Amino acid sequence: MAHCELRETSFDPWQLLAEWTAAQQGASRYGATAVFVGTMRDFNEGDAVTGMYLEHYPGMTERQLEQIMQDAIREWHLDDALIVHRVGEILPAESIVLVAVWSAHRAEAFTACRHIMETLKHNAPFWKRETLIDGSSRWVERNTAG
Amino acid sequence: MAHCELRETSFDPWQLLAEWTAAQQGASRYGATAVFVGTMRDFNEGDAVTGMYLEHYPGMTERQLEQIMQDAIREWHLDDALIVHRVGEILPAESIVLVAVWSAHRAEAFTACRHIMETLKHNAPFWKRETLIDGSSRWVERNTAG
Amino acid sequence: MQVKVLFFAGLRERLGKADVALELPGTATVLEVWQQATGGETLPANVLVSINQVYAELSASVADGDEVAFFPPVTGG
Amino acid sequence: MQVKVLFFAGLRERLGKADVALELPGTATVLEVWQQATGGETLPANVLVSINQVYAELSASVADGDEVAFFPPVTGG
Repeated sequence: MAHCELRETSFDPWQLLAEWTAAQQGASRYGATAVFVGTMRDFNEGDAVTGMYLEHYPGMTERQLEQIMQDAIREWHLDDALIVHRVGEILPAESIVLVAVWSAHRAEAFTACRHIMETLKHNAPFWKRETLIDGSSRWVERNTAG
Repeated sequence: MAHCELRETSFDPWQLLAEWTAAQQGASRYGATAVFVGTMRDFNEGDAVTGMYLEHYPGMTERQLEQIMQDAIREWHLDDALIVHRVGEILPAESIVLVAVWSAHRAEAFTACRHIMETLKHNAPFWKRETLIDGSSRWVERNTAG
Repeated sequence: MQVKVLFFAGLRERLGKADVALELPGTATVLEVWQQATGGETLPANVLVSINQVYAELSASVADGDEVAFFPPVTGG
Repeated sequence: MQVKVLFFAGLRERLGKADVALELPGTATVLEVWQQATGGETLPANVLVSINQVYAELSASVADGDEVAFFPPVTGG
């Protein structure tokens, strides 16, 4: 069930979760779902940003996401997990990343979801290049602290 | 924008979030959304549970939810927040509670969402009565630790 | 003074009543309201109290027109 | 031995190449692969390294057929 995915086109994380849970046909093992969605902002470090290109390392990125997800499933005994990450050209207000975890307990759900996001930010080989309002572009040097 | 709500009928939290964010028409202030959904399980303390009745204190419950939400918005400078909580008769696999917060930063989003859930569990006047598979019912004595 | 007293959940069921309209002479604490409203029932150790829908202590003073509620530990979420 | 070398993001742009097919005599460490593949460019202090798509150290040994990648700090999520 647990699933990692890279997407080249924009997606609605809530629509995707509605479909995902509908496919489970009312499974009632889990009591807790924790979700994080990262959305592209139209500003960064004080500058207006008009677009973004997300480069990745095909092969290694998928491996890293799968490992991060499986490690979390084992460590927190999750019932299920889902990671979706955009690649390529992204516009402001579009979703960049979706992390969702299902667990019997809320503490495990919260902790696992946050851990997956932090580990993904530190380890998954993605690189953001921002396009500024004057048409210039720059690589984002580092991620913000979690 | 921020909104608290008690519901007497079942709801799809993801459909509700899809509508909520669509109504924001691509707002790109926030970069982070953290969501928690509590779902009714079909077992508790080792027993099969077939249904649940959620009693509340009309008036005080709404006040408590509103205060918990507004306190979190102030403390973590949230862009927006949403709390939806069921009351009345609930069936296994139905959503009991939805907490969603929107923030410029992921640390604030995670922390605020978890804090709202913990405070709600400790302070909001709701009481669960479970119906067991033999038709008997019992009040849930206390919430599990967070 | 007049005080509206409410009981919820298991406590409501055990006492066999959801609300009581009390008429009290002079001032009273929450604890005195409990004793009056229940006819001297033992107060459960973990009971929670609110005055006018805000959490309160057993020693708090109740005023004319107040709504006082007693209920078990909450289990929402 | 033959080694496939990859560069990503800002590092790829700065070096002006995305990949290099290296032919090396005998054994080599990751650092030696970098020097060979870039013609002796200075190694950025914060560069990350992988061998066969798994994170590795600069001192790690590279084997025939390995895929070695160099890239800046990651900024996904």
